[in-house]
Amino acid sequence: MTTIQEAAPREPAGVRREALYFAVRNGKLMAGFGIVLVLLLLGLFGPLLFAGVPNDYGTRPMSPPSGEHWFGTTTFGQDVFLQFVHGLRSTFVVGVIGGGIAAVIGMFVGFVAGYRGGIVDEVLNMLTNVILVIPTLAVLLIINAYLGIRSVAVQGLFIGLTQWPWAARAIRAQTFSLRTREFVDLARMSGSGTGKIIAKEIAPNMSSYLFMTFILLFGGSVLIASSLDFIGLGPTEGVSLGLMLQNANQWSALQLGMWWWFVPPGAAITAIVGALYVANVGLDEVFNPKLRET
Amino acid sequence: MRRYFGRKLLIYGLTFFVAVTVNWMIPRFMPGDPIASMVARANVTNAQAVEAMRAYYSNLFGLDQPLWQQYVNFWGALAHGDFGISIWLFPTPVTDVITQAVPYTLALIIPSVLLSWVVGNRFGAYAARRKLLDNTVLPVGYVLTAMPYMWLAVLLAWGFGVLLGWFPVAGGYSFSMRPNWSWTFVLDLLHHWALPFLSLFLVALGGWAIGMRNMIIYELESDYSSYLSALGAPSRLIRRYAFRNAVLPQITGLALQLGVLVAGALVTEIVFAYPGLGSLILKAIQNKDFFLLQGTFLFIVLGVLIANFIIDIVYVVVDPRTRAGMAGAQA
Amino acid sequence: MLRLDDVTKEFRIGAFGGKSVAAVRGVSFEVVPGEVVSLIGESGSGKSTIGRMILGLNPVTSGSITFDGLPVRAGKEYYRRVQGIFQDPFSSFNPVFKADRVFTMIKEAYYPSVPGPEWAAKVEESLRDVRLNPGQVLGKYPHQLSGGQLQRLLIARALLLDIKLLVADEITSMLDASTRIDVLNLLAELKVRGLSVLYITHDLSLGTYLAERTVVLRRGSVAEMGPTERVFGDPLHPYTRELLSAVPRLHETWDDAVPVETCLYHLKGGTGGLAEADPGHFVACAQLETC
Amino acid sequence: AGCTGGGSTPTPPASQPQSSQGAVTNPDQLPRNETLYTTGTQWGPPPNFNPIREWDSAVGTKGLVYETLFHYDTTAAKLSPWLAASGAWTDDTTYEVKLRPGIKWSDGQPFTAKDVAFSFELGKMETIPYHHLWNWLKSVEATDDQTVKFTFSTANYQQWDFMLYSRSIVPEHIWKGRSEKEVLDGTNENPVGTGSYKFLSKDQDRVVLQRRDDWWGKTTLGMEPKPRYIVDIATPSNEVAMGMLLQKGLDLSNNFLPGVANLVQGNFGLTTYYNEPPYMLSANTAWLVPNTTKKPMDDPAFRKALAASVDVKKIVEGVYGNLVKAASPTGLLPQWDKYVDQSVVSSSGFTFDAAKAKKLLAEAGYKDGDGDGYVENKDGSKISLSLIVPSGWTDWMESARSISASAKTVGIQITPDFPDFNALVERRAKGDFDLLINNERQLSNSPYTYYEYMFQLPIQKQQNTVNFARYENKKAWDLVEQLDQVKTDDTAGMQKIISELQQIHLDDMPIIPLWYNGLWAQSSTSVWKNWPSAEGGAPKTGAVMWRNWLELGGFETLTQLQPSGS
Amino acid sequence: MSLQVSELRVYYRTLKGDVRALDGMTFELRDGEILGLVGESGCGKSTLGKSLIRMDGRMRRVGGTVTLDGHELPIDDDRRMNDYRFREVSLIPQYAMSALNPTRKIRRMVTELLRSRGTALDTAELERRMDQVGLPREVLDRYPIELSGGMKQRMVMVISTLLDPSLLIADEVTSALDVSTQKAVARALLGFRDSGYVKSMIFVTHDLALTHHIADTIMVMYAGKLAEKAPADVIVKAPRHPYTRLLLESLPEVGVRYTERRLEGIAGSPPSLLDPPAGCRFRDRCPIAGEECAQEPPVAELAPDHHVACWKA
Ligand SMILES: Nc1ncnc2c1ncn2[C@@H]1O[C@H](COP(=O)(O)OP(=O)(O)OP(=O)(O)O)[C@@H](O)[C@H]1O
Ligand SMILES: Nc1ncnc2c1ncn2[C@@H]1O[C@H](COP(=O)(O)OP(=O)(O)OP(=O)(O)O)[C@@H](O)[C@H]1O
Ligand SMILES: [Mg+2]
Ligand SMILES: [Mg+2]
Ligand code: NI
Repeated sequence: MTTIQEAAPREPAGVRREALYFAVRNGKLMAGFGIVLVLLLLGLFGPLLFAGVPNDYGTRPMSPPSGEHWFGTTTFGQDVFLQFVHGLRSTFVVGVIGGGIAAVIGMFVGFVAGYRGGIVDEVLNMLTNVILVIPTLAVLLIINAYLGIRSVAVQGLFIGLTQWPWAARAIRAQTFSLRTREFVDLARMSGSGTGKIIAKEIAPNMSSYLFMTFILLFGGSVLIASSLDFIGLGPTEGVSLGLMLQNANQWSALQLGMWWWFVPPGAAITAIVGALYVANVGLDEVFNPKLRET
Repeated sequence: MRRYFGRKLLIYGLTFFVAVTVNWMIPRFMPGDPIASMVARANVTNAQAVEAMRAYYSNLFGLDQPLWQQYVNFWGALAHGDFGISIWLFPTPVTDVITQAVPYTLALIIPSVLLSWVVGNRFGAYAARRKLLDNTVLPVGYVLTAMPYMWLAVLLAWGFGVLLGWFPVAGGYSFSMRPNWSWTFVLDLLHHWALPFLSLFLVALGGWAIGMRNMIIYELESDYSSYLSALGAPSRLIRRYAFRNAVLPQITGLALQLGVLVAGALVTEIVFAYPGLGSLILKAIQNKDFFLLQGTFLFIVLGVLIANFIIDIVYVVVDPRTRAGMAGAQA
Repeated sequence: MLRLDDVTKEFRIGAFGGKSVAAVRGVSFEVVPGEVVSLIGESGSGKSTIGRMILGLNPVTSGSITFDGLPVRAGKEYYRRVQGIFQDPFSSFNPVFKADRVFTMIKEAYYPSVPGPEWAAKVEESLRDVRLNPGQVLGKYPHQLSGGQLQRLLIARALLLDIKLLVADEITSMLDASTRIDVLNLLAELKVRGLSVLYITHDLSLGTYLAERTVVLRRGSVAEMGPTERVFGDPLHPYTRELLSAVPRLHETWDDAVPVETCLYHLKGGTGGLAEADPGHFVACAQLETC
Repeated sequence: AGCTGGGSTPTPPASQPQSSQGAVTNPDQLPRNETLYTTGTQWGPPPNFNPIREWDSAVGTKGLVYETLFHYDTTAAKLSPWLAASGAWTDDTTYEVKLRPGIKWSDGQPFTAKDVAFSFELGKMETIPYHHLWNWLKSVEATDDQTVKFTFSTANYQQWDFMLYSRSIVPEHIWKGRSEKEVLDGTNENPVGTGSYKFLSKDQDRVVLQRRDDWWGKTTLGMEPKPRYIVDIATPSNEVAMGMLLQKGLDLSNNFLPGVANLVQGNFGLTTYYNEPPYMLSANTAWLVPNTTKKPMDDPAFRKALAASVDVKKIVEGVYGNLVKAASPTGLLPQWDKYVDQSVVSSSGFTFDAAKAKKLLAEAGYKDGDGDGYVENKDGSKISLSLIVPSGWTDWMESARSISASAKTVGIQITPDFPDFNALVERRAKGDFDLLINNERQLSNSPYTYYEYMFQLPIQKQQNTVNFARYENKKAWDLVEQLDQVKTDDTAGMQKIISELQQIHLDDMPIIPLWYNGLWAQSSTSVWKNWPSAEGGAPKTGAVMWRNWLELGGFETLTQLQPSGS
Repeated sequence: MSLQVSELRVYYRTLKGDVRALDGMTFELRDGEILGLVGESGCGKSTLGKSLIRMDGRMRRVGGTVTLDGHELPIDDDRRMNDYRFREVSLIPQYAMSALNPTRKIRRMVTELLRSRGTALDTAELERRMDQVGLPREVLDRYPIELSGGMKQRMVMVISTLLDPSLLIADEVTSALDVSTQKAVARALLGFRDSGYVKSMIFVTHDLALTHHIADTIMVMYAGKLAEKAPADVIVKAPRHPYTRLLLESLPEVGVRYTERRLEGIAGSPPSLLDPPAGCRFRDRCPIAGEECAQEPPVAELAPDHHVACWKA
């Protein structure tokens, strides 16, 4: 996983037009978002375009990709492509929910700790450390095992609840350097309270940074979700790319030569997460002139 | 300095306390009764016998005591290094189960974490600002980091294990062997270790390489780099300096990523049927063996804490800024 | 109007607050209405810290700061009467928003009921006061404006409120020689209109240009203070002399400060705190070996 | 050599010639051609070697290291003497066992009748799994070194036979002083048994057993298990076992390997008992268990309609790829075919028939009043049942989905639900469920065990192992108890009672048989051949290392193996 | 004749077009001479400094030459320029505070830097120079973070001049310092020249008064062009260019009080260098501009060593 650099905050506004200019010319950004967009659209509209219930048994089990079944079928004759498009959807849902919740918590903790400093910072820091040190997957394993995960959304929720610490740290560091900026003092002298200052002065200055944090959290959530699905702690309802992987693995798809069952979901996860990471680096270059290739 | 470490220790202590408490709590407040399934497994038909066994085991595991008492006992036992008895692997003490498994997990995690970190950093530093490498080899890095651990692991197991037959797909050493200190055995160990290691290594490698690349670019654009080049210093020197500075955030990154890496190791172990904590945890969950679960979990927390502590020390040693007490935002 | 009584400020520093530095120690002085007081001292002597404490942005560690007899309480009411301008005009504006947002914020907080057009007129008037052409500066992003323009926007902003005291912290250090003088002239005009200014600087020439009284700070405490012409005309403290001699002057070459043989503080009978050399002219112990 | 079987292991060939002589072998490196690799029984580190802990002791503890008085021959359906030379009822309540002479414990001490009596008397301890034996056993007594006399207060012949081949005999001279805790919970390191193997080593993922060449059976029984070493591997999951099987690092997998049919058909050197569906022998019956204390499952008519609604064929084909066989309406395993009363089945049996199911529902008064496609209770309230199977049991999860789908076609609303195994156990015990799938009763010496499972009374607050349906039928239970007291060689007597029980079962349908789970056994012929098979002269025993199955033919299979190389 | 810059044009490539930061600069610098370079922010002072030692990626030489001690400097060839850097041309950057690698002790850094340039560190010489600027020797065994701003500034000075370069460019080395440190640093620079560590020096600042104290010659730049260049006293006492004059008039001096003498700034702001107006670039702000100012004024030598670019001068 890429770590976000704890670089000095940048001044995005003036550069906004320029940023757009570089954005459309940044190969990494465009390629990354392009791939994600294609998969997203497939996930969004695929289930509508291709009728059928993804888990329904078909008549031709274990058949390789063909005109009828684009990605072949599973041991049970389920259409892999149909599962794939539904799975994409859940993957995006997990990413958005997990990444979103983690981003919200991370932002809250990071902003408050960084802005208030002092004892508040210490306490929040401690909390962050605790969550950070406890192996996330282990906790998720336990939570999942005992509470059970029914839906993709609940899974996303739990992932979100455990994934925020590094984001909080990064945001805290950024806030730390922003809060000494004089416009923050000026806002205080204009009668703004803490919340307002964070929301109106500090956050907008980090918008690109926050967005990138979200991207990384999104990717992280997708990966964690796939791991959980894979070891059988995924949602019990619906389809997801991780569940497809798990099923393919459990029913020995590769050993039985059914690569078409195992490869697409993993490749799609890799593509989504990888493309996001690439886009993230692209974004970094767009917002930070120093990183641009000269 | 003393104060700094005192503070750190306090934080670690508290973290440990909270982690242990959470760890103790979770299983106890969850539905499902471990004794029930234990008795169920014993396949005893007779109602009386079942009751007798239940009572006996509840008493044995101390589950018939009030909660607070259980909690106190738990800490008391911990102090003696006693993690209780495994339910699933009854009557093996959890400590025994873990000590058997831990060498494997460590043998997997430590080299893959360290090597991927070292190699990834070197590699990323090397690729930074070198157009050709940057545009050809680094994308591979992105693909690697973005891979779900187990997907890569399964592909490796299938490709190199089943298809090509180069590597075994299960076990920590040949099932035909007994541990001994011969070269044959050591080679055999390595042979089994190779694929799980590789899958962990590759995924982590990509991440570090990318992180380092970005970091180095920042450093190459920094003032001290410009100064050096204005004085005509060769780019070798400049890169060396940049590397040293860029490595610092990567050290922090290591601390942040440790949890994820451990998780990756667990999944990989499961895929490769590699002995170690991974399969233990999975089975402990499946069998509701919460003493074992607590033990492994605690062990990981302890491991991560210690690793973090080491990283903290290393950080202070290599970054003079922390020593000068200026890096308030780090930590 | 503004009174500082034995104000001390300590900062905890180090990764975990292991050490503490006293940035300001036992500083007392007063600013009366319509007066410009300049606060002079080398870098790190605690000037900004005093300014920030007066503005309620940092709490004091001990001692008291009162404004019109009341202790400083950061809040809407206080800021209606006391405002500050900081050293760096570029970082005083949130780069994400247009520069005139500083006015909007004032309106939202203090004049929510004033109708739009009326407010716009008020802003324009205030801009003209600082000799800015409203058309030129409104609706622009900070980076599209020069440092001088930004600095004057900030002054205009402070003027929208009917303030009594302005804390101007090194407001000219970033500016060009020519812009700088414009800003100084503006402050001087405001003073004439009855505004008090605490003018913080390390450039003595700028300090003397405006101020009636000067406070020379050294390592957090007052070295010398008094009417400007006295402090510069007859510097009593060796530090003040050193500072004076270090200022590059156009038509003179550098000479070294005239060494002080005797500690004027003790000569003037100082026993504790500052000694009053002449009426209103105070000096601290020079800490010469003889003392 | 080596674990992979491929040519690329780093194992030097030096060890090979050494091993082929079979005399001295380096125990650090087992010769491939004398070692049997098995998996599918143990899923984690071997926890103990305690034969009293039949359910979780290391593989081979009972059967290879410790032995029982008898084995049970599933094909001939009779006990075969093992440690016992013979056993007979001397009167209605006295059973006398004659032991084989000359048997020694692995520590060299002679094996005597005292050891047998001691082993059974251990059951007097409350927490020992066979404690209830002492409810009807009055005393056990070693009358001389070779004779043991059992005196019963009630002679439960059926159960007694089960005891005879299930209880490990432990050496009195070692176990005598052990406390109850030690007997039940001791790990019993360094087990001393009479069996043909001893434990050589263990690790987190394996136990290694070494053959005892001085085993008594070699001469007395004329039997010898062929593998000099048995390595039982704890694989964490099925697909790993399949990978190892394909790599030829494994000889016998007792895992459920979905899709193995393809491999058997293809040229992978894998065999199963049958080379066509169902490929495996049957090991137990999977039942659909309705909670008969809840509405509408308390209505036999509803249960029968439900039974007719389940398309087991679809599960067998779709989920299992024909690796299992649909169960007969009685649910009795094929091995018990002779106890099935065909007349009862033909008159009262059921088959999958959606139309009939609908009809039954309609006749019993379950109608879809509100037009949502699902029938309601007679009082008009909605029927919405949940079917629980443990989360992670993928084949069952798929099956549950399938059941839900076919129930839907007849108008019964069933939602599959996958709680955690533990939670399921608890709900099952408390009766807090609508429907569940269960297969916990294995093949045994008598259908008695199945009927006990079906009808046992009284219903407790917690039903831990039997009668999860909480079905109360006094008459049925009386019949079961009667059956217990029929001598096991009285086939006709048994058939008569069983026929009545079958009638009750099919009329009332307390639990619904679904399919027969296989005696999963996939073997590789690369090193060992002559695996059990339906064909020709091949052995007909089961090729399993599962606990309690070595006595049911698993051990005999080992003696029939032949090295492929020779 | 140490440095000769003729008709130097250096542009920045930007999205919106070329920024003409240096637009035909011509001047000379003699051996032993200190040239003070003053001008408003953004007039191209740093650009000139950078052009002489290391152009960054966005800079482009459009025309002109730079000759140092008779050799033409390959200023736009980064590789060849390396031979001259440090040995012939050296730099004290504007960012001296952050110019030292934070994770190396200073001694080590200096050693490594010198070794990389093929020279061994002469510790005695280094310490002598440190003494000269008043740096204690233990500074060498500290990390940069442990030094104050002024110390860092002086350390960089010592390092930059270790190889006795012919030309030293000191870019705003004192602007971030307070007056007393500023004085010490400025004096140290003078000392370096006098000790012969550097032959000549370009001292970039926007503080006219400070320049006056150390420079022999002062060059005033306006919007990428030379406005006036003359010996320091001449500039201060008898400036000819209207811009210079206005600049001088806006300088407050110690003792000058608002109430006594009101100073005035220069109205208006410098033109954008993206698309600079034709003719005299100061025309818009110039109180005495006339018709002829629509033409670009040539640089004329009005008196010996007194160059002015103004029609009215
Ligand atoms: N937030 C803070 N935390 C710790 N130390 C601080 C903080 N702010 C200021 N200081 C310390 O307090 C002292 C005085 O700082 P202050 O900013 O008031 O000086 P100054 O006179 O304004 O200097 P300058 O002329 O450089 O602005 C310095 O030593 C500084 O390091
Ligand atoms: N990297 C760059 N890209 C584009 N334009 C630049 C760049 N650097 C400087 N400029 C422009 O070139 C002109 C000259 O800049 P330069 O830095 O030389 O000014 P300066 O005289 O040193 O100013 P200061 O006193 O603020 O340091 C300015 O108009 C500036 O905007
Ligand atoms: Mg300050
Ligand atoms: Mg500059
Ligand atoms: Ni004194």
